[in-house]
Amino acid sequence: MAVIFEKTKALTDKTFHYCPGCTHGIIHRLVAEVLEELNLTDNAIGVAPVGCSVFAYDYFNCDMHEAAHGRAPAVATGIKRVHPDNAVFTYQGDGDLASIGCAEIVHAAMRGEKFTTIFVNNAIYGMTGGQMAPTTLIGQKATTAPLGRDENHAGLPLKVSEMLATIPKAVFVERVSVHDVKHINQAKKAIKKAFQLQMEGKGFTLVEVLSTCPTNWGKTPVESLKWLQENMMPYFPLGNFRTPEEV
Amino acid sequence: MAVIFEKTKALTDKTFHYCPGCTHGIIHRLVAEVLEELNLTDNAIGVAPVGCSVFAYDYFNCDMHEAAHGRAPAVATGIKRVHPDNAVFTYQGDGDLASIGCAEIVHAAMRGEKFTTIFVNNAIYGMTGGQMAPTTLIGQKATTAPLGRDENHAGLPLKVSEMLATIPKAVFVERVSVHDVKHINQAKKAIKKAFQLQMEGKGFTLVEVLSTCPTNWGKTPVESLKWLQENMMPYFPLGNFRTPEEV
Amino acid sequence: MTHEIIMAGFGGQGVMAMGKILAEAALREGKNVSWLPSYGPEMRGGTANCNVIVSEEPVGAPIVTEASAALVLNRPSLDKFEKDVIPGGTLIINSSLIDKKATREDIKVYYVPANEIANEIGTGKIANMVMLGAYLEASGAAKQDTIMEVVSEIFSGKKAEVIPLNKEALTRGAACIK
Amino acid sequence: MTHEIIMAGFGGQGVMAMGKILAEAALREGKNVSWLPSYGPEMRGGTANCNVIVSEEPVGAPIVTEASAALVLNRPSLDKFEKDVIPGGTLIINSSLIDKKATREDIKVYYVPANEIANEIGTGKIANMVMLGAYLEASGAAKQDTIMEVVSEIFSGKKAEVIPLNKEALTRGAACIK
Amino acid sequence: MAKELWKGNEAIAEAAIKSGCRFFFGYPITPQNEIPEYMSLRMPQEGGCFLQAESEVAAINMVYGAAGSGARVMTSSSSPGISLKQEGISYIAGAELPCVIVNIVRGGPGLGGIQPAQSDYYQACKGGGHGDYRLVVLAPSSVQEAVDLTQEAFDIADQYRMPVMIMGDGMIGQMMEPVEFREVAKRQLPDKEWATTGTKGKRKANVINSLFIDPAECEKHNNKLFAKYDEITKNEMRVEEYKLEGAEIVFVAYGTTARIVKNAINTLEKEGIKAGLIRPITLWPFPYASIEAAAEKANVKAFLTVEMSMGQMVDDVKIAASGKKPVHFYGRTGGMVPTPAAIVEQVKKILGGVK
Amino acid sequence: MAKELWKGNEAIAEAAIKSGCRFFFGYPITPQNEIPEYMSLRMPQEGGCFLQAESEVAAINMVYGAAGSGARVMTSSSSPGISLKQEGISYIAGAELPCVIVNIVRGGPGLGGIQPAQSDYYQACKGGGHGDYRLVVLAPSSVQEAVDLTQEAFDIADQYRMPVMIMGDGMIGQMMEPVEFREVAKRQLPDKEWATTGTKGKRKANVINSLFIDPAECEKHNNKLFAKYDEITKNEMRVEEYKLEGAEIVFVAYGTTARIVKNAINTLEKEGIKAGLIRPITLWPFPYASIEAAAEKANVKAFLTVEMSMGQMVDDVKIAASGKKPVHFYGRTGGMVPTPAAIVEQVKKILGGVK
Amino acid sequence: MAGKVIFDENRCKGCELCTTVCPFNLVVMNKERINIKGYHPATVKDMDKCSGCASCAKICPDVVIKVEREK
Amino acid sequence: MAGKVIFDENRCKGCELCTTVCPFNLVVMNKERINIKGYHPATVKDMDKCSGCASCAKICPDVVIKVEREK
Ligand SMILES: Cc1ncc(C[n+]2csc(CCOP(=O)(O)OP(=O)(O)O)c2C)c(N)n1
Ligand SMILES: Cc1ncc(C[n+]2csc(CCOP(=O)(O)OP(=O)(O)O)c2C)c(N)n1
Ligand code: SF4
Ligand code: SF4
Ligand code: SF4
Ligand code: SF4
Ligand code: SF4
Ligand code: SF4
Ligand SMILES: [Mg+2]
Ligand SMILES: [Mg+2]
Repeated sequence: MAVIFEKTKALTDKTFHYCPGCTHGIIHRLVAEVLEELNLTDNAIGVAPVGCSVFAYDYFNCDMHEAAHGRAPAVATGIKRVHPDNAVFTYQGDGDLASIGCAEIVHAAMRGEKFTTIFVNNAIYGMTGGQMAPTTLIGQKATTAPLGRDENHAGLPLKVSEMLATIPKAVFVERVSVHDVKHINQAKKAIKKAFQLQMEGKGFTLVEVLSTCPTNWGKTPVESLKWLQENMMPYFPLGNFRTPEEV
Repeated sequence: MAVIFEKTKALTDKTFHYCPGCTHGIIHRLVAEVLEELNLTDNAIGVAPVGCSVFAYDYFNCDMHEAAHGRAPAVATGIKRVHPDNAVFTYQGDGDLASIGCAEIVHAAMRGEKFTTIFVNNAIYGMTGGQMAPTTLIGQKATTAPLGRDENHAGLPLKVSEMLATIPKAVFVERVSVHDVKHINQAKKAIKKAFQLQMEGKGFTLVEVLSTCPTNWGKTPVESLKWLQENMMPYFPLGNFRTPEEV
Repeated sequence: MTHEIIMAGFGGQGVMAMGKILAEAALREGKNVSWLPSYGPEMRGGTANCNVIVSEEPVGAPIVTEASAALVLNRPSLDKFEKDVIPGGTLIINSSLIDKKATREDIKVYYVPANEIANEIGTGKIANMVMLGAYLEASGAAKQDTIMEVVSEIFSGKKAEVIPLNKEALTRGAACIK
Repeated sequence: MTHEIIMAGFGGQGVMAMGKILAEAALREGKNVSWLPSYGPEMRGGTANCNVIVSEEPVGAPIVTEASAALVLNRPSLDKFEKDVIPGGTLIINSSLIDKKATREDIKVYYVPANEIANEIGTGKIANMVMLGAYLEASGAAKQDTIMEVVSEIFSGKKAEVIPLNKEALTRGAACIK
Repeated sequence: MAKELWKGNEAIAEAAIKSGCRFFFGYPITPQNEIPEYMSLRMPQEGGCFLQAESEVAAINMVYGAAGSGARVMTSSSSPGISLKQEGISYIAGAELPCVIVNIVRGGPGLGGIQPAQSDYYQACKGGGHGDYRLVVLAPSSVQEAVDLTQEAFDIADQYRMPVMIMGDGMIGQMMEPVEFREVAKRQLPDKEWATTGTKGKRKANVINSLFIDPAECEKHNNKLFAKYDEITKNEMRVEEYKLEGAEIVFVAYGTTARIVKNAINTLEKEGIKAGLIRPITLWPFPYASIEAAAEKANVKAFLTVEMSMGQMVDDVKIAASGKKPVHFYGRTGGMVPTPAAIVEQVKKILGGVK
Repeated sequence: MAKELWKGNEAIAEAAIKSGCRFFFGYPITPQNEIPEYMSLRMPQEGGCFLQAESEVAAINMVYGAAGSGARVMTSSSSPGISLKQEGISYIAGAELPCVIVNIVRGGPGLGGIQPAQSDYYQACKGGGHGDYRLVVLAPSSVQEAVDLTQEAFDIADQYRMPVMIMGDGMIGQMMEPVEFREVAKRQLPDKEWATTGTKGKRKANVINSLFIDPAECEKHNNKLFAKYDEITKNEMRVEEYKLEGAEIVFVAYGTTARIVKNAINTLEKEGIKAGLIRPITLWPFPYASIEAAAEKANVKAFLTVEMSMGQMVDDVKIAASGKKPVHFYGRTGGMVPTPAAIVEQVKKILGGVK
Repeated sequence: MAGKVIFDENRCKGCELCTTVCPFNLVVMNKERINIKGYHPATVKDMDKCSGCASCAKICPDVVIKVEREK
Repeated sequence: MAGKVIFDENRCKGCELCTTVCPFNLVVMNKERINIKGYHPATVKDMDKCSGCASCAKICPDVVIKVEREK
């Protein structure tokens, strides 16, 4: 019997603390598999955010920092400047990256910091119990938008990838999803590309992954995948927003 | 004799503290003239930044707040939410707005806060003595980039207007310059339009004004206007990046 | 008399609601009360618990470290809280989900097949009220009538049909105490 | 003997440099020294000043509030600092730019037409050195030779041609003290 | 009005609304999320505005803007978020703006934990931000008191033009207790003539500012602030003294910890040991006088400060006790809560030692 | 090496480089700009990295990343910027990372002014950030001492795995004085086995972290930190005692203020009044013992704390004096600097009162 | 070419995502079992039909599933 | 239609910007005068040629210049 699929060694054996069906787990696995496939696990230094993935340091089998809320890009900058040859990545939620950490991600991109950001957009603050994120959709309910997000009051959801794609040193920016196997495969490809470009010293790389939060969306995991596809994807179109011109 | 031109009443009589030839003074005057022409002086609440224009509260003849460095958009949000019918504006430098205050300006734009930002881009930190700004050009010397800004180290200058123009609720974004009379006239038009749209409740409005810093550029005021035109304008092209579709 | 109660179970078992109902009822009976939930990420998937204090005196610390009673709805809660019951105190175990027996000998232990009873009544969701019924009977911390007054207000309107089920749950729970 | 000196003028008049040169020279002569500039936006366009202390003893506060001497290169500086000179102290006034006379009678006042002398020497930029030359003569805070040693190092290489001009400035300044 | 069960966080939010607070700017953080969540629902109902800011830094600066505009405004957060607000708080104090800031403290340092703690006492009372300034710091020990103090906080803020902090912990924020919303005693509050509203052509421009570039002006401003602080110290200091009569041991404790201490006092009483409690309600201004007075009494053998911290209030207790009686300390940290039993044990140890 | 004239800020920067500091993350602010400016030139020459961060918040988090990666790293700022760093500092303390933070203090609160002040004593020593933690706080009073202390700061930071703050003021930063760069006494420094470098497949993953979600763990961590702090208090406390012998009046002052006090002491001496000075060099750990000892002496009539603040260090002096001798205070704020003459006058007033 | 899937049952959180992607609808929840976490775990009833495509494994957020295939 | 420009001399900082925009090159620096701030102020030598176009006023950063024109 050949092993077709098994847990990658870049993940520890610890069971994820995520809610049932939360796609944070899938994204963790993809990142870990890419590290392993690129032979970077031993070389990697990751940065966990504050958000549901705060314990990411327990799951990735590599050196890790736990950063203050939103500051992972600054922490990663510090790390990468000290260890320019290591593979450095941040793993951040949409509250963490798009709200409190907005300046840090824009400036890491501007400077072309040579690390990779995995940006998990679940349109909500998961960990703190379902408050509105900058990415929360119009009409979507959140505990701090109890009647649904109102564009006149709170504006329109922030399209982070589109915004960062205006920055030249953000050399790779792609939005992917993990709501079915096909998209999971594509997501992995994008993540792999991002790490490869990082190791080639090309500049800042970011993969935005649309993700579910069954708990705070108030849906079953299966319904959540559907909701992602039907509601998030139209507003947050998948695709590559920047990629270096190949020579 | 008819008066063709005189100091607007929206400016106080206080002499500006700016260095000789610093175009902050021109921009102040334009904003003040627009306030007066739109009959908004008595209604306006302005927000001064930390930067050379920190004393703007001494010059504008209207209610003013002095904000912490970078936080003018947050302060203006607080003001405008309390006084939705007043004309609210921030006046910010490029260090203030594009560096430390990056998250605040992006989010004010995202929410579509109904105030006007006058963004004075002089490609340098004026007040603190010529340190590098996010907008400092490649090769331009600064006290913290003594050999000139190096794109491999510090990235490429941030194009704020282009970046903010990706945000739908930033309804009016235009870049202007004040290096000659024609452009000064155009700049005033843009500022006027921004205030008009604000008062119509359209959303967030921003005018980026290219400005000189003879002192820290190490140039005479006259040379500075030329340098602006020859060096800043090619990288920071003038023009409108967003304007509401008229009905 | 001061009742210091720990109520604990899985996230969805309604331990928080059960605690609030008791506190509200006791308040209506003129008692001093407090209700303190566990909070934060530990709740996610894991266990949830709350502390309720019902007293003639002003309530001191709202946190219960020496419980006059513990109501445990699942196995981890039994493991965690059995030790916190004071000698002579009461431990009520949801025997539907907990196959283990209590190890303490210095306390009163009651086994209530709460889920089974709830299913018999017709909705598994009110296992918590079965437990509460048992506790009321064992402690007298509040009257069943006052509890029902509170329950009736919660389920006023459309959901009123569940009110009698709650009453039955309390009664059936009480019947387990002997 | 402790020299506590205030040097003040417009931004471009070289008061900061003059202070540093004095401090450096005195250091080479084995004295304890400190140099403290004014700083911040007040310098922009406005006046610039520095405090220099030269002493046999360790230097206490680097800030000069009771000056043994003040060198004022422009009018606002005279207005601001005249009062800070201790009785018996020295006030040197750049009479090229200051038409006003000192009001104090309890101090030694010297009027030095520093800009005129500097222009005569050939470069208006070394009015500061004229003032310094006068001060050295009046105070003996450092030797002209040591000052010239420092100046020579600053202008080594290409700019060496200005060294003799500096020497002349010092000397002409000294000549104003009688 | 009959008493109703309220969760601390929601009760604080409702109390703010009842006090005329119509603007709230905040950012989510456990264990205070119920405050913004409640506000997001209630503010629009009252014609007010709830806004979730992009960060705590933005939130406190929105508060600055709204307060300077004359509004009653509040923000709330928990420890790391309050750290981020320090610059803004210093600005608000410097510009003499009234506002209310709630800190539902959690265990630190760093990300720490989310369980109850009192380890932000220094930050709140000694100035976490730069420069010389003070906050009035109110430390409720029950949900009812949280309500009462919140209502008054807005008046104190307006009366003295300064930020007032409500400092609670996860227990106060999360617990439910019976609450009655009462009228607060009316204060004579000055008009907000300084607020920015647009001049309407009727007055000189108002400027909200904390910059004093001339050191002499800056010093004058500092002295003005401290004259105000002296007045507040005279007028607003509050303390509860509990069973001090004849006490051998005097506890000093605040907030929820004080409730635990009361349990311990009752236990000690049963065992024949007389103990009392000085409970600062205003952490600043700190009730030095109560402690000084107790230190003078012959019956008092020692002080025991109990805190959910490594002993931050001990400084103030020592200053007040001024060497007259020993000051002991018992604390738990990181979200661990002292038990009455452990406190009783401490007392026995101390009295053993003292005798 | 002959002594050279160095500006304080640049001397601090050069001292850091000489101590092996190879990473600097900062943001401009007066009056410390010469530090980042100097670093921007010198770091690349030494193969190090200077980076201007987008803000103070980013800068301190870059420091967190670099420190966790095993580098010797520094940041500097002035008061408002240091306020913004409070969350980050608490994280660094919580995660036990070594780094050096320079605060060239200016007048506050708020935007305040840019002239010298000491009004961030509370913030530095009592914890401006949330949670229970400490910084070692070094307060040089000359440029030479700034150099010496900066060099040692990196060793202290590494030895105890904690942030060390150099606290100066605009005078220290801006003045020039003769400096000699000396070798620092070698310390036995532990290997940074905990640093993230990539595992290289040779060890278990390292994690830099301050999150302890279980309160018991969080408390254990707090206790661990404080055990370390106790050790530092034992080992690293520094103080200068000046002319204490027979002094009637004992000044307590630090930094540049202490120099001014020395001038005053000499004047007083000439007038026949014996005065001495206790100058804390480590503001934390604070030299309580020196003051305690002075308070015990019969010749000492009173303490006079002199600060460029409204009296923040007075708390610590009072705690140490413990009521044995009165503690007076004289301060200037907002950038105003006390003069020797004014200090002398204060002493005469006090002695007049004491006699 | 028959596949085989192995469930690390105690990691399973019963989210049912794996049940939605099997081309042969082989994956079902085992309502008879409760795992250590209190969930009904996923299982495959008809292993013979499994192609070893690993779809179930790839969508499982909790890395419960290992897939093997005959050589 | 002749214009007239009036300089608020003590506001002038001698930056010379106004001298670069006059269509008739009328604006020059007055090297003979030093104003209260210590600058040589700008002035117009040949006022008769002024068209009152206000270009000088519009580029002046210090609002030194007032422009009038005959009706
Ligand atoms: C300074 C600070 N502010 C707020 C918080 C509270 N907090 C923790 S996680 C979080 C939001 C997380 O949302 P997101 O980044 O979208 O991650 P998710 O949980 O959705 O994966 C917040 C606000 C904090 N820990 N620190
Ligand atoms: C929190 C904080 N950080 C830093 C500073 C110092 N500071 C004052 S102005 C300024 C930069 C100003 O540059 P810019 O915004 O471009 O305005 P300009 O002076 O060029 O008009 C800085 C960094 C401060 N006052 N507060
Ligand atoms: S709260 Fe949402 S994002 Fe967080 S673990 Fe649960 S499902 Fe995932
Ligand atoms: S420093 Fe530059 S920006 Fe500031 S006033 Fe002078 S010229 Fe203008
Ligand atoms: S490996 Fe493919 S065929 Fe086999 S059970 Fe999983 S999804 Fe079905
Ligand atoms: S996807 Fe994984 S966790 Fe979810 S039910 Fe299937 S095996 Fe279990
Ligand atoms: S108004 Fe026009 S024509 Fe007259 S001086 Fe000015 S620029 Fe020249
Ligand atoms: S532009 Fe204005 S300030 Fe400049 S020289 Fe002309 S008049 Fe003077
Ligand atoms: Mg999220
Ligand atoms: Mg600028």
